[in-house]
Amino acid sequence: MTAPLDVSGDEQHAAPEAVSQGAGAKAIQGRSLGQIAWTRLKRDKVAMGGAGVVVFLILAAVFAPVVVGWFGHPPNEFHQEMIDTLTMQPKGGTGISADFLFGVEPVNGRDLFSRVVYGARISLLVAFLATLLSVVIGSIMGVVAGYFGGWVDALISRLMDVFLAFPLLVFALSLVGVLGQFETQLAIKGDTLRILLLVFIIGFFNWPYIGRIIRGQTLSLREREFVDAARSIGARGPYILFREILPNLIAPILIYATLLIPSNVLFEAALSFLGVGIQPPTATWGGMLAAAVKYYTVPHFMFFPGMAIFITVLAFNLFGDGLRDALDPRSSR
Amino acid sequence: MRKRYATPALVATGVALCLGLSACGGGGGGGQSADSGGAAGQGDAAGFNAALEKVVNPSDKKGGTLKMAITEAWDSIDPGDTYYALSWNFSRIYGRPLVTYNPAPGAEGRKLVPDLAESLGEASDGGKTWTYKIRPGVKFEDGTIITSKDVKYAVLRQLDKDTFVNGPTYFGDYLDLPKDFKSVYKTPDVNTDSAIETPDDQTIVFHLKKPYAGFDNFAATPATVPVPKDKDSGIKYRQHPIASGPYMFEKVEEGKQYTLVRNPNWDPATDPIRKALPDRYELQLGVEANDLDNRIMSGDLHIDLAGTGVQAAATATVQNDPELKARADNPTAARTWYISLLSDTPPFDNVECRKAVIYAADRVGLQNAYGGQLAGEIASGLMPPSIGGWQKLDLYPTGTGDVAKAKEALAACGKPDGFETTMTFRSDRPKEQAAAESMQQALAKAGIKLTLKGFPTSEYFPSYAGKPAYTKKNNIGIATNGWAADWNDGFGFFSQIVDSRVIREAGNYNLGVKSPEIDALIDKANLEQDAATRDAIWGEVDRKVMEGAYVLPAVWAKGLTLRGKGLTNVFVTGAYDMYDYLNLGVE
Amino acid sequence: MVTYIIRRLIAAVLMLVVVSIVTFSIFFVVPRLAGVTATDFANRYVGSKGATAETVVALADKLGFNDPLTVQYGRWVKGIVAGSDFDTGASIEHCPAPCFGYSFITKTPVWPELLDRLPVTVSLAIGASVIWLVAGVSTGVLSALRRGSFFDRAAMGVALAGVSLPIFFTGMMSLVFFSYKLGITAPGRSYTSFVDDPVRWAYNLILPWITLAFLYAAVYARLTRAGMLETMGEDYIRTARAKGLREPTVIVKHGLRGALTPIITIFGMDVGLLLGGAILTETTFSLPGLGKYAVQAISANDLPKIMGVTMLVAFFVVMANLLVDLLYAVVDPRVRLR
Amino acid sequence: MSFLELKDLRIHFPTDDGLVKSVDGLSFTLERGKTLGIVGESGSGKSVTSLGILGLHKGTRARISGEIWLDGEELVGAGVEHVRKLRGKKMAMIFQDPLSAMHPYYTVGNQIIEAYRIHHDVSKKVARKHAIDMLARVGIPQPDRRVDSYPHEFSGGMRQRAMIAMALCCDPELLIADEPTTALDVTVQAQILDLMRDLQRDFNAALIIITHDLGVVAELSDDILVMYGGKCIEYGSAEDIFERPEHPYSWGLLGSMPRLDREPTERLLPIQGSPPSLINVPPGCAFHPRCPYADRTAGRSQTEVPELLETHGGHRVRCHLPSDQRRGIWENEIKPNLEAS
Repeated sequence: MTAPLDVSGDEQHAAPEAVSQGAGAKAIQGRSLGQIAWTRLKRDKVAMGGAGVVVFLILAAVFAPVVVGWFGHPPNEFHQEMIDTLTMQPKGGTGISADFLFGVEPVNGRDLFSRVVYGARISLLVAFLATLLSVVIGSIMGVVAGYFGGWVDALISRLMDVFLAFPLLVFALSLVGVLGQFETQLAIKGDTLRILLLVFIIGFFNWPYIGRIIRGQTLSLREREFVDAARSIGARGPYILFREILPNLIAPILIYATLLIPSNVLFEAALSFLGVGIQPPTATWGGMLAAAVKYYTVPHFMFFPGMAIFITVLAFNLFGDGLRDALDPRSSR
Repeated sequence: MRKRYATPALVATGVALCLGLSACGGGGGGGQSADSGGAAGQGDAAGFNAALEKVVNPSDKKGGTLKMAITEAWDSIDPGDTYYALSWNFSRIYGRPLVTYNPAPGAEGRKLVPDLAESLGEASDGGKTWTYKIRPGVKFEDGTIITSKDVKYAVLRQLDKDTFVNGPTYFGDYLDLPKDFKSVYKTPDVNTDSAIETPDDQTIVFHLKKPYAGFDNFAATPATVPVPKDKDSGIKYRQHPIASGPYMFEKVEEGKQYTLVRNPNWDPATDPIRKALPDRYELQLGVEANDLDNRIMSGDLHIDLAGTGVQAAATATVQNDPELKARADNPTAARTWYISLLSDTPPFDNVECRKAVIYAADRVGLQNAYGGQLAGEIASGLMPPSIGGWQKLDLYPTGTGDVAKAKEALAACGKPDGFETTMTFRSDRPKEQAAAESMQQALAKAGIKLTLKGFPTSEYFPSYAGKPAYTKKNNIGIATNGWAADWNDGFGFFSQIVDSRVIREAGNYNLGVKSPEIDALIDKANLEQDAATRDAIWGEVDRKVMEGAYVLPAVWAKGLTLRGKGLTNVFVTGAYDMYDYLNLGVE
Repeated sequence: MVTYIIRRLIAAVLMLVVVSIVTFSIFFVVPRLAGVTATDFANRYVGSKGATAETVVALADKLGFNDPLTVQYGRWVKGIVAGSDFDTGASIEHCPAPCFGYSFITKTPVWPELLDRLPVTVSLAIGASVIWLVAGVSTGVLSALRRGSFFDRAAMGVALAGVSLPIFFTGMMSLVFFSYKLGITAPGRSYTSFVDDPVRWAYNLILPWITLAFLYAAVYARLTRAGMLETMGEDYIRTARAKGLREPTVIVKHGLRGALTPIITIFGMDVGLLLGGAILTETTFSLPGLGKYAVQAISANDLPKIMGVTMLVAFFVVMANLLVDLLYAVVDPRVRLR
Repeated sequence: MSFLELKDLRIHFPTDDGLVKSVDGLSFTLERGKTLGIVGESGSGKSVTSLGILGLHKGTRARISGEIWLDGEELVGAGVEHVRKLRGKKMAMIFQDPLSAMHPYYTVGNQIIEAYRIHHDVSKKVARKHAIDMLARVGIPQPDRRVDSYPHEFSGGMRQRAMIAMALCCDPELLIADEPTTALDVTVQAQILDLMRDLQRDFNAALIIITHDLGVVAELSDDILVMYGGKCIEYGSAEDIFERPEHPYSWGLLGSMPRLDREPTERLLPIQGSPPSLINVPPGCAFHPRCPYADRTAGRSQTEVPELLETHGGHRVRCHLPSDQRRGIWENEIKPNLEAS
């Protein structure tokens, strides 16, 4: 390169963000990309609102017993005194009161509020772990494909195509049943097994999405000047991979991980809705929605778990969008 | 356990009196009194539970279209390949079995009357030979005269269980078939006269291996509906069964809709029991359940073919609307929802531990789980009240659980601090899930910790609860279960669920009743010729099952059913505990 | 270009083969590894109460569960490619290719059932995709062009809510409200063939269409907006402006063309996947399409049906992939080189 | 009046992070047939200036003030539509990376034809003939065949030729070339520069070359304008800038000019630090944080924005150092170093 100064090659981008970003970022020495992103993120009120809700949800899930202790009843406790034994519906329609904030379930009168709170545990746990799994597999596959190229890339890319060609839900549904047959041979049982099963299915089938993105990023990074520069001074493969490429992949990985969580929340809810997933009486949002179909004349039963899913997913999406804007300002244009 | 949605056939043995009248005719006394408020007794044609004891809207007006619907397709409309009560009930409008049930409300409806045959079966040889005379002049829809050979062919063809997987196996179990007979398709030339003889076109003679006094019950199944051999196409016959009754299929779209029109070759003179009022039947399959209820309420449909009752959502609507409630009935079926205690799985090998579970269970909670008072009456025994020989048992409390007694039993079992076990249920059945959850709550109070595990219905008996190798390995001690009688004698109800000798490698319905005493009683009952004595033995079987604490009975099933607007001649038949489909009409 | 097409075709066929192997493995090989025996398989098909152990063993043999797995796989594939024969009792019935087997639970060949369900799913997918493509893309373009305006903010807010709502929740709520409460739309499970009554067809499907389209429109609006913004920031847009082109020409001819190309590929994939059955939508609205069929088959553990529907979905996805690739090659000249 | 005259042009962008003053009070003039080189680092505002002249900031969030006179017409205040009609016809631009600057989905010919037909009401056939002529003119072999090629099917140099053909197809009177050779190999660079020189002579257009590479402007330019932080810091004839540069920043640029006898990566006089943020422009002289001579201004450079002052004969410099001191540093400290190498 003939550039005498620090010419980034971005100059032809007349858009003001690019100018200010390119210039601003470099002018302030000692501020990492992370700090800059954090500054930007802090200013994004919507994203921070989303983050606030996410934190709130996580706290509520982690401290579910405490929250329920304050505002409700144990999630699996029956309150049949709340139920009209002829119609099996809550007395007075919903049973909403200061004692039961969201009312009670039909049939056995369980506290809907505490079940929604406990539902957050499963939902978030599965979504986080599944995302982690997808990100790990996806990143490794993506980097390997993008970095090594050639037949390795071709093989992994085809593999991703195959994965994407599978009818995901059909497979997930059948796999839960098929893998359940291994249950006797495994040491883990009950909810733990079910959660791991869900994590495996959701995480394992979602990695190609993130894999494709990381592969693309790696490909373009590989061609970027600073990698050329490193190579020209004799840097070796592993060095380039770990010191030059991976650090630059952190931002996209973080962004897509954040955006994958809400989609996994939806996926978990869908599986629970279709009746595979955690065993009762453990509360899940999707499971509650499925049960509520029969009781559509008391819509509070479907409303609260549905809204819980909506708010959770929305919060993660808002935060994820904000994070993307902060880490990768050009993408927001 | 074929009959997933429909209530199974419930048959009075001959003219045996129905014991326990309150339960027989009009639904369980307890459940009914709580809500009917005397509506059933009103003189008006309509009213809550009006169709249980009498004909609502009697009429002889012909014409109109009767619209029926069902939430899903049933097994088959081939009379030789069906095990649903709704189908046994409904098939009679296009097919005529040798005998059938008297089209009359309540217990009267359990009486058998001749249909294709001139009279009920004539027994000889100590009940091993049964002879029927076919009415002369009865024709198929194409005008061919029906002969005894068509009946024989129909009975023989449905013995091929490779082809017709759905139907019951009673004829195969009892008929004295030659060894080399495989099926009418594979061995068409084998002489089967040792099993069924047709000395002339009107006469058909059944020869049994062992005597059975209630053979008319067999003859009342759709298996005796005649099938012309030259029109039989095996499994594909269900695409157009040939009519012998007053209606024939106009259009068959499997899984979607059936329409039936009048059969021009049906002669009312040959048929004393059918009124054949509507001009046309329209059956819609696969209607969404809530939508189906709504359409009956609005008058768009006349009847829910399944006859098991409205959905949870509609229950409340019906309860709160006097007009709708006056069109509703709450019959009790010959079906018990119960919970098996697997005596092979420790600590349930100890009867006291089993008793502990029964004491600890919240019986009201279970009733609620199965849908509340309108969906079931708390069961004190395994046998439903409409089965001959039923007696009210009072071995265990039926309240909300007796923790003290449960603890006593636990102490006697050597587990004073309780124990842990796993309970299975059918995951696609919300009621069983609710029952399992109720059990978990109630048993926890006595120190018995349950882990719940749901499996799909299709796999439940073949791969999980009904497979001893699995249940032992996975410490499954409790399993939801349910059973309905094909016949309302003890044999029809008990033979598959309490006899330890029917237990095989997988696919069992008897999950834990293993008692030589009970096995001996069953043998004794099967040899007993006198119906009353036999019934009494079956009653004893019920007592022994409960004494041995092998099962925890939950409820005897009931359903809240709706009569459509403008429907005439409506009543609940005691034969099927659903609206009798034989003589319905429309205004 | 011709070699490109051939290469893609071969890849598509290979993909289907891989999918078929994996599908077969999941349902036949994996359970075997878990200790499920041939008789266990057969037990699933025994319906009547009185089936004896011998009947089950005989059935296992008859259905070929005792054969080596490779033989079973070969038989299955042969059925798809060449057809196979089945015993209906009265006669031997030939099931012509593509024969996805014969359900021993319902005693029906799978393929005609799939064909029967297909129109429902196709109607759902086509109707919804037209709505979402029009609504999503136009909203996205307008949002991008009026970036930061009230319209943009409102549209993007609604779109974000749209992608955050589970379809079974919106579907159920809209069914409860519009169908059961107001009675202005068809209740669940409603489907009329287009051929029989086009108006009824549309009336019955309008609610599922809108529910499904809402979700996708939200996704597409966001994608289109992002794509449009990115494209409008491309150098070649600046070049087009520098040439003195009118702004509408710049937007439509240079901007949209670039922004829509990736949208079209995603659209192809989405429609392909949907053609294989919109499981959640069909379940929520109880529509008798392929998705519902798959769910029912799975809950009944009816293996021939599950495998049939899986293969059909995979076929649609692979075909959509292929079409999209070919289309891309037409739209984007750069691809042809690859 | 000059053919092109900029008077106190300011282009500011309001952003979330603050006001970006990309161009902040720029003035210069340019005559027909003359070439002006604008030199500076990225972010110095050169490209924003060129786009500003073309009116491409109109309708965006940019705030533009000052005057741009082109052939007697003021453009800043002119209507959007009016300026659009001038674009491509009266003034045209050649962009840096022709691969991204040309639409990937249309053939090169189509893109030239499109440019021609906006301003000329001719049939497609005529326009196509013209496009082929233009391609031939810029030295593309087999132009009648290559006219149907897509940009990605061209080599880098060919693409840039095509780009030039597209810019010249309507005989513009003002041609702005933004980093026309940056993306090209050294040998191709020379060819393109030769081509541009020839074409400029033929068309008698006014030419602005924007670059960070003094080597490029050295061969072509009559005058050179050095930009830093959105402002002009030194302006003069090519001879002035190369022989008698007075601004420390210009010295840095000269010092880092690549020469054939030197390793490309080797920089004689590297300029320390990075270009300034255009939001938080350093107070005083924008260059002072990087200026090795800032300590010689007695602290004025930190507080006071220097004026652009004429030293002699049109040579203007924006620096606090006294003119003679600057000449002294150049003659005694910088120049010997450069020549020694």
